[in-house]
Amino acid sequence: MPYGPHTADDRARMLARIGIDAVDRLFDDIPADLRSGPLRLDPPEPELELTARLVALAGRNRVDLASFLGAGAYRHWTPPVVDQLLLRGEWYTAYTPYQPEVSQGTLQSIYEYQSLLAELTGLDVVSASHYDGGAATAEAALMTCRATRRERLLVSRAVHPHYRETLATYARGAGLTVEEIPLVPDGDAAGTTDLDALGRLLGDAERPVAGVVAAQPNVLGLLEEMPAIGAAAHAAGALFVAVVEPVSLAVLAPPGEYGADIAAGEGQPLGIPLQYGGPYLGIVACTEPLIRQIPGRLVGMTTDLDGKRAFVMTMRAREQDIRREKAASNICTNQALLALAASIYLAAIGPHGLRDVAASGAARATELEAALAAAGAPRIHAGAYLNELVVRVPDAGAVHARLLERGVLAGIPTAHLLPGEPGLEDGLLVCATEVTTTADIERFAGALRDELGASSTNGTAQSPVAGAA
Amino acid sequence: MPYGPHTADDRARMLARIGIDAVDRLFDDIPADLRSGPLRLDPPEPELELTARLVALAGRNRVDLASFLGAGAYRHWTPPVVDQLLLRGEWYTAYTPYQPEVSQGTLQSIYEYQSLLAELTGLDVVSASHYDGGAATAEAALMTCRATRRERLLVSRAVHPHYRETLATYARGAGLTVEEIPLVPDGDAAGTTDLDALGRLLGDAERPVAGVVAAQPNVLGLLEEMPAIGAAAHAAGALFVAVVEPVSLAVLAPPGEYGADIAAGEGQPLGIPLQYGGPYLGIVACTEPLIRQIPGRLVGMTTDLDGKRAFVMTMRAREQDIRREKAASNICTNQALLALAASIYLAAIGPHGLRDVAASGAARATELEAALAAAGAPRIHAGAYLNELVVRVPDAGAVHARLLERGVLAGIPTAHLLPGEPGLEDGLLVCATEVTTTADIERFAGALRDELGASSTNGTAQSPVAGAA
Amino acid sequence: MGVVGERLQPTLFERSHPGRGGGKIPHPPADALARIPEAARRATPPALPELNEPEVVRHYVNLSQLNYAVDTGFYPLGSCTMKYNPKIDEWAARLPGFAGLHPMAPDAVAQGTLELLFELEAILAEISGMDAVTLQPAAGAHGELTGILMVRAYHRDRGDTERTEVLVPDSSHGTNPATATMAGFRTITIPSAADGGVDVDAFRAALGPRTAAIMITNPSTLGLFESRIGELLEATHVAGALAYMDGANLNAILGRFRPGQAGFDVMHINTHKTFSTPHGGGGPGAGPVGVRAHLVPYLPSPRVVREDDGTFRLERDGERPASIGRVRSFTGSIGVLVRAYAYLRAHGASGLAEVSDDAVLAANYLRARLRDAYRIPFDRACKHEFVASASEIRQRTGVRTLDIAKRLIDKGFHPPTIYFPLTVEEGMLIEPTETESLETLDAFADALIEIAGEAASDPAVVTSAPHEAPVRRLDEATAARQPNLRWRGMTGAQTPCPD
Amino acid sequence: MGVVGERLQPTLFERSHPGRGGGKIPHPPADALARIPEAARRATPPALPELNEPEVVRHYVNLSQLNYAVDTGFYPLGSCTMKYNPKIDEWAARLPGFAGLHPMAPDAVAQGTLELLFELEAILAEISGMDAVTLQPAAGAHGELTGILMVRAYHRDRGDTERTEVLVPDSSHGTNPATATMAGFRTITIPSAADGGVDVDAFRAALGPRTAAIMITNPSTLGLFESRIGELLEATHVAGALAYMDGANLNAILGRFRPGQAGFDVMHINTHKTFSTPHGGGGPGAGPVGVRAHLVPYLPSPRVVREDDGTFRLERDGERPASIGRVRSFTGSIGVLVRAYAYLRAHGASGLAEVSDDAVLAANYLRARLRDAYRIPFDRACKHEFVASASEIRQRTGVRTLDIAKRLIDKGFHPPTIYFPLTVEEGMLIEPTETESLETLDAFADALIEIAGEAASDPAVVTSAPHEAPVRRLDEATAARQPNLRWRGMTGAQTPCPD
Ligand SMILES: Cc1ncc(COP(=O)(O)O)c(C=O)c1O
Ligand SMILES: Cc1ncc(COP(=O)(O)O)c(C=O)c1O
Repeated sequence: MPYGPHTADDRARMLARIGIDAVDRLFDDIPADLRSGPLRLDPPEPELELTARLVALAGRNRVDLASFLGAGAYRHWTPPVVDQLLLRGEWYTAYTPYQPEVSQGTLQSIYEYQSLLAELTGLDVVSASHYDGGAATAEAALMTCRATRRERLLVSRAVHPHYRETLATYARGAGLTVEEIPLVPDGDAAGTTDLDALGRLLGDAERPVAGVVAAQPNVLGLLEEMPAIGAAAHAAGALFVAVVEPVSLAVLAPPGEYGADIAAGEGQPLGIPLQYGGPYLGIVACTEPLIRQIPGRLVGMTTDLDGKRAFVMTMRAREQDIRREKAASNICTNQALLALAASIYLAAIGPHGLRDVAASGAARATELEAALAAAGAPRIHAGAYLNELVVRVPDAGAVHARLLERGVLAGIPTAHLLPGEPGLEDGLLVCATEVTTTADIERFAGALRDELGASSTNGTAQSPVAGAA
Repeated sequence: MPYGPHTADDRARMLARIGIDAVDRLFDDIPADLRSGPLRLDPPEPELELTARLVALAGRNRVDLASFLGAGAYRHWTPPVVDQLLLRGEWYTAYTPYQPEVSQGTLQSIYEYQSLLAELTGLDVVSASHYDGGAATAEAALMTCRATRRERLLVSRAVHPHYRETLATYARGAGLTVEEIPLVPDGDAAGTTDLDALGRLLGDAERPVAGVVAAQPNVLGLLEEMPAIGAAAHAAGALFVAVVEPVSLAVLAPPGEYGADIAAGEGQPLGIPLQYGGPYLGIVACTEPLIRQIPGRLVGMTTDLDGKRAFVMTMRAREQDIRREKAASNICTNQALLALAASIYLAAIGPHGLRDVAASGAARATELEAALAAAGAPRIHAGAYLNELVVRVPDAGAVHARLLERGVLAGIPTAHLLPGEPGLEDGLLVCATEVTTTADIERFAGALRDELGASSTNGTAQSPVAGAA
Repeated sequence: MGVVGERLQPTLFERSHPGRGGGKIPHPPADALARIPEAARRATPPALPELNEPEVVRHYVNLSQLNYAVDTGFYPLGSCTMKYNPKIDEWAARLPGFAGLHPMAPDAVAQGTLELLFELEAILAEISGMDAVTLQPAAGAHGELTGILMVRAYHRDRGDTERTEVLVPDSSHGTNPATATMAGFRTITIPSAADGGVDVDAFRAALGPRTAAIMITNPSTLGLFESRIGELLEATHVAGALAYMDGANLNAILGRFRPGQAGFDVMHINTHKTFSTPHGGGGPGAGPVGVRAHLVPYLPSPRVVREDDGTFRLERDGERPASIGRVRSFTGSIGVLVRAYAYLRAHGASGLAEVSDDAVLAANYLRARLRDAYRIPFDRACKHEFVASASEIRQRTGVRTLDIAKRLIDKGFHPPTIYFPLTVEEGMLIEPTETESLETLDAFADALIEIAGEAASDPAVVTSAPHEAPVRRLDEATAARQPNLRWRGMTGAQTPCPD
Repeated sequence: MGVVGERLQPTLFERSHPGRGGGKIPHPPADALARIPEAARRATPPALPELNEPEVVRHYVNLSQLNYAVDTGFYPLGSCTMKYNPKIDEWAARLPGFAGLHPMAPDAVAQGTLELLFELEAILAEISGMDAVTLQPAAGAHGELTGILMVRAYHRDRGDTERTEVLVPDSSHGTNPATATMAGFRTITIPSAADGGVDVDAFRAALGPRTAAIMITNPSTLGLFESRIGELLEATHVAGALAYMDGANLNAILGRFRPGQAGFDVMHINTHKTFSTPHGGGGPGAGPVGVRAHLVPYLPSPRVVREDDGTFRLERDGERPASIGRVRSFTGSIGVLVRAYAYLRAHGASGLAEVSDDAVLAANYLRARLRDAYRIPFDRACKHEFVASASEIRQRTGVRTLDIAKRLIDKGFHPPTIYFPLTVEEGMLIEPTETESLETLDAFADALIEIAGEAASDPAVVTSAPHEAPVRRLDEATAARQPNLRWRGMTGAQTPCPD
């Protein structure tokens, strides 16, 4: 065994002390007919060879493209200090801080994480972390049901489809109903949550709604009328869950300000590598009155016997290890290390840096919009956006594939993202952040111009057009 | 300033306390006519942009070739644990352990390094580190002069040319004479230090020799008759300096065993990245009687006031900060972090692992020899070698350049390495280590076969030939 | 200040100083946000702390030194498998090809990761004896939920809608009953028998047409193999229920017992336990779930598919209509799975067998060494962990398990898991793992024995422990009564932006 | 064990256990060494310690926690410039393109590094006011040797062979006279004047036809700018000697004083001080040397050359025949230089000027704060550091500077450099650097003032310090008298090789 300490001699000494002659004896309690033969796996691979294998596999991924992918996971530049601190064994090889006397590092860091996210979201209670944005959204939705004792959820169709699907899976388990709020099909508000439809859905007094879930920015990059959605929810006695992207909260109104009772979201943009989807950081925050409904760990400040300030896990009666089947959630292992990453990122980049990150993304997106429009792919929607937008490209799927061959990852065809959504058949959802370069934008626009020129001459509009076709 | 803490307010408070109105006042002691204007340098570069610049520069180096380079710096696989431990700030942001009470980590690690290298070299006294192999060799040579009070040094021409040049530079400063011991030009011992010539050089009673310097393996990869060289040196009252490569000491006789008084060498192969030449690790080890001549730091084991075991810098009277112009050397800053890297590497790889590294290099080199011979480039020398060898390639310089275009770094033309050395006009010094793959060897041999086939048809020898042309 | 000085640290907020920091990101044009409507904008900038990088580093370096960790010492936390986390795994997960891959990247761009995941599924299927594996769940409990939701879908598809109960032994981990609730089931708790195993009679009595599944942790949270598992499985299947295995304790039985082969229908694996991906102070983990053939249709989507031409792709939307759907965004905790893959490859078949042999050997060795000083409620061959109890010590001296745990801290050890499972009085669940040396095991046993002695000779030194840690015992009551869950009082980063 | 337990660690050798480790490198064929003659082979395998990776990690993690470091706290070690080491620099040096480049690689393969070095030379030339810079030297002292050897070559080339002396102020760093000796010169020590500067009269008296060079540290090791430097330089040049500047204290004068422009002929720079490449527990560093035009021919070879087509190459052998030759193998401590380059780029012109302004401001602030409690021998505007003295405290209380230094440890600070320069009685050289916050500076001043109080009120607590460190004061006498410089008694790794 590559990392084990025991020599044959050690094993013999241990066996002698136990009073048996072979390790096999310790497995005699496995019924003979249920014992398995040796595993049919390769032999151990020395690290030298394993290194080569892993380098080869990693090399088969292409991370050298000009990428405009967003939609819930974002390329950002992370100061190297973040990962260097995370690599300290004292952080990543510790467990849940069950013994606070020898875990003040982890405990204080979680308390600080809670405080940082409370500040960003404008909500006072923040859980120590959840699996990811999708699971966090699902847990937030379940919270509204527990708090209102209602069983019906409304989710804007402009919430990330993975989140909606995750929520649906969780809700199905819990026996809850989920309905989608449609999007405004055209006009100035095209692509945002349809407030009229929301009103109608909330109006059904027979089937009272527990929670309304909407995202800001939404999955099409558009800014929603969050105060109006929240007001509608509250008027119907429902709670309002805002799905947020934390970097945007440097410049966008925080959920706590526009009346959200709960915020959920994906913390990946806060210094966490893309890694094809995880491990990420599920954010859940809520108002004080909901404190007993929030799932996951909470760390509080207290004192020790000598009166020294110290930190400890608290309000544990919500958790599975204490409450078992009555717990607020089954979550146990969470994403503590990622919450630490997010805290270090925020500490390292600072409030002004975070604002610059958010604003740079917006500035780059403006540049991208102009370049793509000039290349023949105008924006589809008229509404305000932060750093993601949808552009119209005839035969988007095919063009996307051809651009890939030219080294451009041209965002995501909206026909895949929101299948069947009117007006999005020919869209590409593209994203810019502070790491998007002018050279990348030019490469994209140039390649797109070539493709569009080559594939058709029946001119598409050369200037942005509001509303869907 | 990107990393500084001071705000305008802080600065104002400090100025007030000092009792002045502007920082400029603190520079009034610089004569006005000698003050400089602002630096003509670029403005500060935010880390995000700096990242892109550095990535671009690093990308202009080509580290993806099939490389057979050796000659004093060796590609090895280093377990990732080494660098992860080195990245701990407690190691790399500390200074020389002047305050032992808060430096036991560094001190113990140096003591352990000394012990590990003592074991590898078979010599009891090991300095805490020197700049690199060249400087270490020069310092070792100077030691022999101080110890014998003689002023003439003999250096085998098969010592790495950079080491010989460094030694020459140091010796010139100190007013010493350096002569080179020629190599055996042909026959079974071709390429090794000429023992007869050594005898003649040592025989000049008028000009007694302080030290004889030879390398094992030598720069052509060949194994020298170290016991005989040592015996000759000692017979003439000279000291014997063995230049060694530490990984080879897992399988080759240690200097202490064959009579070397001092060992010097380059510690890079012990887990230190190539980095285009540094920072590396100069190794100097010697016998106990030479202890007062050794330059550089020494750490000893002792106790504290309570009798607890502890470590401390010792025998400091040899050092510049105490002895000033009478010091054994001017060395102050050394290569402590690299010595730590070497120790962690040795601890991680273990004695068996180190042997496997050395033996794998030998096995790969055997494979390489056969493949190149079959491709038309037979070995030049007949003597034993460990993992580096010289093969004959007509028009070696040109072939080397063409192979580079095919992605093969075909070692080093010996005409560049040892200009004017008979028999080496058409040689390539090639090296294999445990990271050399069969695929790399095949690529090299295949490309070479093509080149040799293309460039000439007057067949070169197809089997190894001993001796020089 | 590390080696000397006050060890407790100010918070980030107390370290903050308006105007510090900056220099990392170029400032965007001043009008970058002009096109964002005022109403959507934030009125007051968030009051985040302002630190320069040196302060950030000292904060986190010094804070980290307040943690006990596997990398600093022995951490025999039962049920958590705190074993060594190989450093090559950390290196692997950080390879730019793995770390930089966007989760929405087209398959063609992600072939390396997809191949790794495909191979990993196969390896885990072999180890678990299952027919297929999903890598999506983010942790053990998440795997449980995934598994139990599949059970639910299975029964529903068969029209078997009356199955509303899940049987869970009383010694099980809290996640099991909590999962049952989340999946819409009622939990029926099964008592343990005197030998620590499931009380088979009680089990049979509870089993019936309403039973959707049983959830068995095997080896159990007492570290005992359910030796009547064959009977349990058979009865379960006869009753038309499915058998879920909580595989958190798989570390004990690699290559000895393959749950799928033995008759379990579904199980989860904790990569952060068995395959040594680091626990990260509470996470992340990954909880792959293996299933037998009849549950394959219900696996969450998307799975990784291998095409005939040897390329890999993710399933497309709706490709497997019976799927329970997504349990999370994107494809999984890939960075964790890369580590697990590296670990599995490094060990191979023989190495994994040794893992379990040595883990079990170490636990039994400690059990033998502690037998005289502590009560061992189930003093027979254990698996990778065992329960010791201070109930007799408490009776004699008043010293409780909690005190002993705190006293262990003074002696340089992380305490075992205490008061879990809840079924054992004054229990401590001790899991040494296979990566701890005999010297360490002995030193730990010596310390525990010494403490048993102290409990008799000088109980106060134990009940007032720890004495050597950065803080003494905490006031948890006030923490819960007047929760202070966030820092307040930062005045906001309203200073002008520094350059 | 980190946060609790015994802090001192066993040695690697005590942790060794025959048969442990392995699994990293595949075993080569058994006959791999068959072709090596027996006589050249090692008879007994080296008795290196055998550890498994977990033990290696705990060893070095726990040992590291015994160190005070910039990353853990304030480290005002005068003359050493212990400032913050930006983490992006560590990242940069590890980029595979930089870290993996072989030093014998042909120029075509090394364009990135060569370009970086070329640019770095230009930046350092601008900062130093010199005409050219070599990046080869591995440290400050190595730079000194390089510089003084160039001086020697210069005089020799001019037939000026009688110049055998180097003038060095008595307050200079020990490397200066030691360098002179290594370069074959005799050191003439020049006393300091009452104001801490060089005694100009003594200097003039010593200067003459035998003077090869003067070596001036400016600002001096007392932290004082040599304000009569113009006179000194002129006299030197009139005497036909060259002026060497020890640039170790360049941190104080960036953008304020360019030595080459002011008249120095040659100087070295400590990248590990001024440009913040980490000190690494004693190294590595780099000691680039700048020269004015008349010394360019003597620069060590090879230099980096830029071709007309914009590509870069190293000089070829013999291309610059007057060169003093190599001072080391290969091209330099490139990994260190990459860090320095990143640092310089991050700061730019304005950032570097701020570095010096803030470093000088901090030192003067501390000087002002300590003025009442300690004697400040040269109480005028200092540069980046200043000397305080406990001579009066010693007279009054018997407490020495050494005691005060040890007592600072208890208060969580690394002591300043003590008894250096040797010219000041009971001196401590305090260098706060520009990266320490006002809060830290104040806490440090408070601690020193408090200790001055303790020296009067409770001298024993000071003279017996440190009380809080992992060890108390050491028995250095025995260490030197009976040196134990290596572990003995490992029995050798003669166990069969583990798999
Ligand atoms: C037996 C058992 N089951 C389930 C779990 C839950 O796993 P996770 O913490 O990964 O959610 C644990 C975790 O400690 C466990 O020990
Ligand atoms: C003034 C002065 N000169 C020279 C040196 C020598 O530099 P290095 O330690 O890099 O050899 C130092 C180092 O402390 C120094 O302070």
